[in-house]
Amino acid sequence: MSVGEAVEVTPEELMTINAARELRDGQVCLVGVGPPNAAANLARRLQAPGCVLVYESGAIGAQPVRLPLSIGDDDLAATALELVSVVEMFNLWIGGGRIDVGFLGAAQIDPHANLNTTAIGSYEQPKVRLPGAGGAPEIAACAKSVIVIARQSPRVFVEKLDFVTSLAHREGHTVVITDLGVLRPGSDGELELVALHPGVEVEQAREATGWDLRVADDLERTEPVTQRELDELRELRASARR
Amino acid sequence: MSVGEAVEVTPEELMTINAARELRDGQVCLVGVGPPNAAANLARRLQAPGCVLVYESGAIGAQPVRLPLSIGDDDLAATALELVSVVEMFNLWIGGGRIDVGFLGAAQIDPHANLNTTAIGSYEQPKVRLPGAGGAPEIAACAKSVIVIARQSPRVFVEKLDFVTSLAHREGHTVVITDLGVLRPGSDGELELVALHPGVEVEQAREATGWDLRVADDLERTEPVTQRELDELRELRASARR
Amino acid sequence: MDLRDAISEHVRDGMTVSLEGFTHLIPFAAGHELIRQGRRDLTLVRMTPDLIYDQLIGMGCARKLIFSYGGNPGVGSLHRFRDAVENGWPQPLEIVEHSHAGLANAYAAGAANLPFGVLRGYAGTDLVEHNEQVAFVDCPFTGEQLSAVRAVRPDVTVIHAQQADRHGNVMLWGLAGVQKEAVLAAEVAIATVEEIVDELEARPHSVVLPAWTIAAVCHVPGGAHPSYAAGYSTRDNDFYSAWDEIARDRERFSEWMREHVLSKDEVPA
Amino acid sequence: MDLRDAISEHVRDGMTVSLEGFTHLIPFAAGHELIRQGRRDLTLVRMTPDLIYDQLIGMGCARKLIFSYGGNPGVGSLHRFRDAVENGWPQPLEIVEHSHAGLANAYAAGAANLPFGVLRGYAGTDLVEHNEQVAFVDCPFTGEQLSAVRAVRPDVTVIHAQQADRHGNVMLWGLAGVQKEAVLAAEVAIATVEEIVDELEARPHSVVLPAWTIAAVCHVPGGAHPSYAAGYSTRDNDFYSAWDEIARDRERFSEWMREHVLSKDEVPA
Repeated sequence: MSVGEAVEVTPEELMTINAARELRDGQVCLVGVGPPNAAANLARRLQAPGCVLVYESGAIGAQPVRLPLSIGDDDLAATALELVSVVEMFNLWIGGGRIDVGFLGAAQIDPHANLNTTAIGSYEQPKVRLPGAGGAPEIAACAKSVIVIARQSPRVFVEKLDFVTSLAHREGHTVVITDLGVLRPGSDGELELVALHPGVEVEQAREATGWDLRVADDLERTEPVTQRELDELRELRASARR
Repeated sequence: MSVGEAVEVTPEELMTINAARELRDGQVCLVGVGPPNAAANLARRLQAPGCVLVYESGAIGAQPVRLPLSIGDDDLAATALELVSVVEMFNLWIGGGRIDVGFLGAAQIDPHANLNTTAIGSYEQPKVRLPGAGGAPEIAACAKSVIVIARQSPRVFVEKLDFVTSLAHREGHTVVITDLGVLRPGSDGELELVALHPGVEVEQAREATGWDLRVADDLERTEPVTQRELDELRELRASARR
Repeated sequence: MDLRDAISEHVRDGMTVSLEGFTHLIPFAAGHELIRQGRRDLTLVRMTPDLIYDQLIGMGCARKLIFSYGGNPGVGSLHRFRDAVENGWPQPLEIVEHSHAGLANAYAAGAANLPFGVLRGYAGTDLVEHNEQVAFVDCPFTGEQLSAVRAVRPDVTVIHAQQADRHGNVMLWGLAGVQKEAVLAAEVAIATVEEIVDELEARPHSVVLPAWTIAAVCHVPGGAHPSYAAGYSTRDNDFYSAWDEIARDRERFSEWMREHVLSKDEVPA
Repeated sequence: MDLRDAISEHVRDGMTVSLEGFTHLIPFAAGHELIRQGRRDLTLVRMTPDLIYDQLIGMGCARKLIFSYGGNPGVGSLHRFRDAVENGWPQPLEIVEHSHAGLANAYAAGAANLPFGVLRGYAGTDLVEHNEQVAFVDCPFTGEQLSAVRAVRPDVTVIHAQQADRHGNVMLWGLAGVQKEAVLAAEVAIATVEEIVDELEARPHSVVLPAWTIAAVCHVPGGAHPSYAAGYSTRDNDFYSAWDEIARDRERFSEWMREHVLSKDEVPA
């Protein structure tokens, strides 16, 4: 995939870098495994060195040197400002409303940014049984804002979820970052395409959406990925394997 | 006051020593300030060295060298097996039913071993405003057994409490130790005099009780205080002032 | 930050204020500063009012007290508290009275942004009819009735801790009481600390409150006296005993406060 | 105590069993012992079933699973869990599905001897209609509706910890998960430990479970592998990745279990 002038990035890198750009210095971020983990740690290496990482495993203010593979890696515990029990994490920190930004992923997302991470097909006889809720419902309900990262395709962006695991539809609180662009809920809560990544056309985004996608009047372009962003991300990724 | 053959003890010493005798090795005791504190620490020096002391301030398995003056003394924290927050102490340890023996005191006690530590006179316009509930209601409700220590007098042993702070009336679970003897609830929950201290007559106990006191058919005598018990208690007391 | 500035910036008359610390780490210096600044009509919250609220009540700072044990631990009465409740001196004091478990769970509910907490206890006691912040709920699974306490959400919580680092992260250790819950339940939290260090080092039973949960950190060594800060001081049990005599008499109390608090400047008694 | 004896004495077919540890300190050796002893019809409780329950489920030990996140963290699916839910292999698996916050509070309620816990969340999700252990309660003070979870009270909880002393007091440190709540919620608790020491020494973030809360302590060094015990081992991330291939195929899984678990004797995989 060719983006902007020169830099070659994978779809996951593109999403991760754009998610990282959403973070601000001093924000308290609840980080899960996978792209969110990479995005939050990338942001700390770029524009948000003072971004506070919280892992639902109980690590508050973790400063991992290497990218952790699981949210329970020893590196998180060893570098954290404080460790708390999982009960305390969910009750006092997440439930208490102390998370500025929560990251979520989904196997399905609907026009109101509700998420399915439970099952494809019926619940009783699923075609694909997914991992389930984890911390997502409470992160969606209690974090001040939510970043959803998901590849855009008609199988993922569906009119109706097979199962509602989490509700992330609060206006102004949610941003969905895909491999094609950026979506945010409009005033009625329905997702609207607000930006496309360089080189992506509106039609591609429409085709990759399982409903009639709303497009913002002032549709924007995301900034091309810079060499620095990509280098930092790849170094971070490599660190996980060291 | 002369007890048994030779040993001279104060009423408080008599109560403390008899309370200490109730404790068994391995029991988990929730200890408050004053006589309970002395009784539990005395038991550890006598027949119950493995008695586990828990203080509502959060110290579990404290092994104070000196008798602590408050339940929050540093000596308790420094010698404890574990420290927990006050919320955890009340929810998981006391509320969770993990206390074998709880100690309580009272300004008033009724025939069913209910206790008043809140106010003498009306609640709104009290003659004497007492400290209040503290941990007593939950200790009374959740400990497997309760030892109440109180001087026996018609002002303390009353037919009707001015205020019900704690309910310690569960059958078989409560023993009341006074300066005159020992009371336990009968099968209907009403306190019954089951033992008198040496040299005390039934009539004294009746006169010191604000209701028509029941006396057990097989009324017993408590064992005379031994020199060893008294020496250990006095040494313990002296240690608090060192 | 200067304690004087922290108090004057964050605490206003009529607010609900919690100064927590269970025997250990009681923020006396901050309480004295509230007295010096003449705060009025405060709703004071504390499990054990202790000498610190005896002083605030006696100096007429409080309109209302939410508490669970109003004694001088190991000594006896809190005479200023008693005088306020029994005789309305220096002004009437409305009281909201919990058990320890009740108030601890009220803080915990506040910290979890829940409107109430659930516990055993209270059933059958007279506490229920005198405290509108206690009610009952039925378990939706078993039908069992349990008690509920309304969450406590102070406008300001003040704690005393052993250390803060230069980023404003605060660490305490030893008996930790309900300080974490009281801080997280509050709109704004202030911490006085024994020492400012370059880097906090976790230790046994340490509790860290991140800088983003604390609005102001003030360097006030000895700020817990006559309570104590493990590792820095010991409890002044003699003062706790002596307070009984000082506080018993209105005149003597007022004189003591004039001499040891009003005329001082951020120096703990 | 020998792990074999501890398991055979305390765990019987049909019991509700919790093996806890949140990524860190997962009691794999104890899980393998359950498999070797051929326990059947267990109700398994764990926030993250992880590889350990994938193995128990695939070996036919479980009738029911109470959980909140059934993935291989950072890798993908738990194939034995999926095969049981999607295809009923090797036998149907009843599932009771929570969010993390829900199950954590269910343990906490169990540990506090309360019949239910209260939290935000669940409202509007489909989890509610598929889980009878979730309901709603109204706040008696504000009228706000909150969710309630039925307490979890395992017959047996097993944890892995770093140390025990000769009295049977157990200490773990690092990420502590829900182990304390899971132990205190259970009728009986078993701990496997890396090391038996003369005296426990409290350290940063250490959690001690007194001997009187633990029925059996078993010395099983490496008993958390491929999970880890901070200070003793590191997480075997390669094994977690490799498990994806092993567990994807029924035959290959069964063969691996025969070779690495059934034929071994208390040696972790």
